[in-house]
Amino acid sequence: MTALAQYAILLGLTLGAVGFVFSLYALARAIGRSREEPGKDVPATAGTLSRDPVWVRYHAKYYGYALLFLAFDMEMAFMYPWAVVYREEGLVALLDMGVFLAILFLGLLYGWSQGALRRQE
Amino acid sequence: MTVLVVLLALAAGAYLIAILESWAVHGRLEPARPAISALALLGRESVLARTPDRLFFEAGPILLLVAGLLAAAVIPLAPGLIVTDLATGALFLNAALAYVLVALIMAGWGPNGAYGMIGGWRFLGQFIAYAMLIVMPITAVAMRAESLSTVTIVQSQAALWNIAYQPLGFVLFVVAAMGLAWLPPLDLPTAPGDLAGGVEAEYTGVRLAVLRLARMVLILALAGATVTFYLGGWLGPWLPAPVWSALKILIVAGLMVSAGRLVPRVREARYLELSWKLGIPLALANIFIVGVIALVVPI
Amino acid sequence: MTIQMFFLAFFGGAAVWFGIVVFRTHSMVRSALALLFSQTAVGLMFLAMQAEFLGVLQIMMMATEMSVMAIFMVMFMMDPGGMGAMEMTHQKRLSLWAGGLGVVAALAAIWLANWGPAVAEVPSAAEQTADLGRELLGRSMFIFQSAGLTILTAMVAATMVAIAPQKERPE
Amino acid sequence: MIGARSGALTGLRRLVANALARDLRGFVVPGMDVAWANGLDLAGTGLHLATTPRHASVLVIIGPLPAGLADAASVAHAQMPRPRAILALEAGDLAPLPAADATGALTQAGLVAALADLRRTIANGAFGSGAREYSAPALETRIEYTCPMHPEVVSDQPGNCPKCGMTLVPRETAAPLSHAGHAMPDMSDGVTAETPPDPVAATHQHGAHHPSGDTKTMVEDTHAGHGHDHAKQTDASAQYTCPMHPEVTSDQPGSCRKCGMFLVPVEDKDAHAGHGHTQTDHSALGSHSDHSAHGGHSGHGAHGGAEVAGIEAHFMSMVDLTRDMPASADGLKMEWIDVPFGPFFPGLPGGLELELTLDGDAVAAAKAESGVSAVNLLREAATSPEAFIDQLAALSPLSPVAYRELACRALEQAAGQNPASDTASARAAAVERERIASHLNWLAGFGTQSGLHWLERRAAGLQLELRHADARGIAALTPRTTALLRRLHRTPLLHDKLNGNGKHADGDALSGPVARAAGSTSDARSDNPVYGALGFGVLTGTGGDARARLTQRTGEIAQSLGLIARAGQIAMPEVQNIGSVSGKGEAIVETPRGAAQLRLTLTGGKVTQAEISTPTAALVALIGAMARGRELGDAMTAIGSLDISPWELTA
Repeated sequence: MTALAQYAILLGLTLGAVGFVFSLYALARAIGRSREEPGKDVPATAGTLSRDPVWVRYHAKYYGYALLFLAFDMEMAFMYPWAVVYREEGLVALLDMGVFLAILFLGLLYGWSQGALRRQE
Repeated sequence: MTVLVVLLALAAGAYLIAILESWAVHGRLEPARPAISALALLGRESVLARTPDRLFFEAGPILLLVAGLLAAAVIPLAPGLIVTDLATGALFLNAALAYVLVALIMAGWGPNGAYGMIGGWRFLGQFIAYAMLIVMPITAVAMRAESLSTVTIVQSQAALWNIAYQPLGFVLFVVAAMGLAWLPPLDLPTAPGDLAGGVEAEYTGVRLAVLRLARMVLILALAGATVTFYLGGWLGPWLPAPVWSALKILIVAGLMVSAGRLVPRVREARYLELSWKLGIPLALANIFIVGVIALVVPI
Repeated sequence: MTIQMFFLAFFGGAAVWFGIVVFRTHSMVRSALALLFSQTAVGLMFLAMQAEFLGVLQIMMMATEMSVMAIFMVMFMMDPGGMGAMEMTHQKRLSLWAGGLGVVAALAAIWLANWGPAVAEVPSAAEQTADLGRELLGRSMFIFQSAGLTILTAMVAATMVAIAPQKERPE
Repeated sequence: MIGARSGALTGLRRLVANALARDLRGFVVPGMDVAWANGLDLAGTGLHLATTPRHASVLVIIGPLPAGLADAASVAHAQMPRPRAILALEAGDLAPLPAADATGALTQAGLVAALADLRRTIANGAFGSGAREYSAPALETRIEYTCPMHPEVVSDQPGNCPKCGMTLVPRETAAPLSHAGHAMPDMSDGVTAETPPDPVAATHQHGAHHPSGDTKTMVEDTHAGHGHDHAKQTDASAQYTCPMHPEVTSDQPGSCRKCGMFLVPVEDKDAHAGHGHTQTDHSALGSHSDHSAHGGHSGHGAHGGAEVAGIEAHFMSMVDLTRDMPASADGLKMEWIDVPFGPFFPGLPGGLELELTLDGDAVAAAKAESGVSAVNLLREAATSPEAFIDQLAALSPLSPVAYRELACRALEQAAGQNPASDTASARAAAVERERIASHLNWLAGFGTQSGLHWLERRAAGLQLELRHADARGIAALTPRTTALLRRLHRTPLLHDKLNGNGKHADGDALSGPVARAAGSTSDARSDNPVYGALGFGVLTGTGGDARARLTQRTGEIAQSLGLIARAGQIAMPEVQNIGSVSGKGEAIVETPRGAAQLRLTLTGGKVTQAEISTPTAALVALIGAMARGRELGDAMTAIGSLDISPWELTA
């Protein structure tokens, strides 16, 4: 099976899943429509009516990790092709990636020492 | 034809995992329970929040189901029994699983509810913890198999399963997989204790049914991935190939669903800290060890 | 071949349309995820052009990094939910000019550069990945390691900018 | 069925109705702890428990619905998707809620019978014509328009904000509180003229306010004095300045000469911080309009202001925008949102209305109220001793025996009787049995909160068997109890999760396991001769954090088991005939949550005056300091570890 045929199958799988979900929604709508009632559409907060919208500037405390993650994610892009040809290339590949990983591990250690790897209280 | 067989196997597996999970939660083995609750969910109203981001609210469950299905599409159940044997299968699995995060951010942000929003952004923090620990073990597996194709990876374990070859990678991958499917003790986005349902809170009726189905498919795909990478896929003596992979996948899924309930919910800051300060150095060490073994030992 | 062209055009159109949505929407999270899906459409274009490794890598990397961008946008941009429907664009003239010049430069590069003969037989996906690996370890080992150093400087710079040094932290 | 869905009960709908009948998801009001305390094993009956009204199909009401929770129950009922039903166990009249679909006695048998006929009702009535729209006073809404950047700009019709020109966003708020009894004592509904008189911007009035509950005691530790006491101190010499250009000041309102912005009054900074008011100025859209501080609120260059190099006039730089907002610990100025973790939150005691001001997922401020606090102790002027004892026991459904013992001792002291030593030790054993049951109830709640289902199931099951067992039964249950406690302490990562969580300074008003876990040796049982005979020694821990409290409570369970074994037999406390005697009585009993003290006067055999002090007020006062600055999960664990009984928080 050619690669394009496989992509077609995957695209078909995706569209099939979306179609399945919409048919499920249609079945549920056939069973009954939901009735508008006061207070029903307010997001549930354990018995208290909190009407105010909550789309505010969320204070995430993990931005120290997030910045280092972005750099490590880039590193992963190089790891896969290297991993595939690793056994064929032998020691050169090991040393090469050793240097690459060591450089990046330095970045991690630096972040660690500067306190990036903690919940920024 | 094989696509149909795999999809049926997927549906049956998702049902069995639903039984395992309700057994783990309620302590009673009720085979009919998932069917009844699915039918009941179909019968309940599907309420829409007041000022939602309607696109996100609808797209969340659907994207989660598509991510789970595409991840399961590259899992080989037998030598010929796979939806698509991509040459970069392992990478494609990883790409599909990345959209679980996008789906949960949408599901959390969509309904404009406090618990959901906090759950969504908390899962992003959890993603940053487990993301590296999924990618690096897969790299070590690909190093040994010299290919990213999942079928080749399974065939490369003919002599020795990867769980024996690289046990450290196995442990890291399983813990990261439990984090990815937010199974307890890493159920931070829907923490019943401090977010009362979190991301799932605003979904009712048929949308909740789709969300729960998507999660079952996701758990099945992750169990399949663990079996493919570390437990030798369909390889095994005596029994035919599909029986082996089905057995292994169900055992791994059962363990993933129930083993975590013995430990209290892990705090997000603690999980991030453990992953980055302990997990990533171990994963790099795992890559280095596998690198050395792969050069020295011919199998 | 024509199916490939169709899908290439379709995904290209999707990428451009999502790109436009990035600027037209008021909600920050929608804008971030529109950019994410625009990049995914570009990844799908790679797949349509039978560059499997690049396509799948693009789809994976962009999903995670745009989500991380989404949280930073929500943290630092005002009214991230877009409830107030404010006009967030600024320096319109400047950016329109920059966009126009960019398109012209891209088109010029496409048509004027000499890409060499179109390869008759596209290597299979597995070979592409292996060739990329050999390339990294062979001719462009230098680029590979300098990329490592660039990533290191990115890490150090990001940490220095974002994390308050120990003594200034209000305990 | 009132909560039915419209539509005829045809083939598919009949199948779905049967599935709905067999898949009941209960949302328990006021809380699981009350259900366990009343001896109900909900999970055992096949009823799944939902953590949010959205995932529930049955509203299970345990015991009489307190007035403070009526609004909250109507909100929870309104937020349940149809088909929904109400199961009431001796709940009396459910004023704002529709009539119950199934009722039963407050016993396990009553529950099972009620569930059986509820399943039949749903199977037949899930789809039908009986459906009627449900509304309640707490749900009515009024549309008002506000500017996301200036919540104090509120108007009744759409338009755009005078300050920054943004289109006003519609927002629903509670309808003006028509019903009587407004909770805020110093409700100054006087119109405060903070914002300059402007036709569009209606003046700042006390708009959205907590719609729920009006007989609540407001225990605020961080929002001292609420937002509107600013109004009282607008002194004559108020200075006006422009938010964007602080150097521009003038004595009377007007517009800034540099950017044309309206000038806002400036209170001097120290007066602002003086009255300990943590400035919760969450400016943008997330704030309740009732207490957003507005001093020196930074607006921005409004229409056609000075042209900053290259940036159009109305560009809002975030630096100016967040100039006066409270910065979090890491210096970032983010918006805070008030999120209620309301009366029916899984893992927290039922009826405790917790409201956290969240900065991301960290708690910036915490405020706790009780929706179920006893209104007044002595209903009619003179009550007979027996009626008084029952009244006091009903005060706290979580520990009725302890309060019954308290009333009996006070009455006996007033009447000058003292019981025989063996009945005294039997009554002490009854209090100890309830202490074990109460601590197991808390452990089950802790299991729900931290995701340990096995702990929740086994602790709740053990508690149900143990609550009414006699001395021999308890001796038989002792091995299972100690096995559960041992396994709890061997749970991996548990101590790592609890360590250093919820630390508090040792307050003097504190008593009970929370104080003893912090090292105090105060225990009302230590100077009681009956306990001395049973060989009682005060158990104290060290650390004063959530882990020390867990260890303290499990230690007290083991200790109480030993006391009961030595006491031999258990008898419920009651009082022989008092006769028409007069006198003053005072007693103190160590309830599972701390020392409760009762003073009463007896005139002619009737109780005419009684005054009680419970340990819960001191515990609730700890919440603010303990939760501030902590991550949401930690704050919940810390608040849960206090084991607060909102019932005992008397007005």
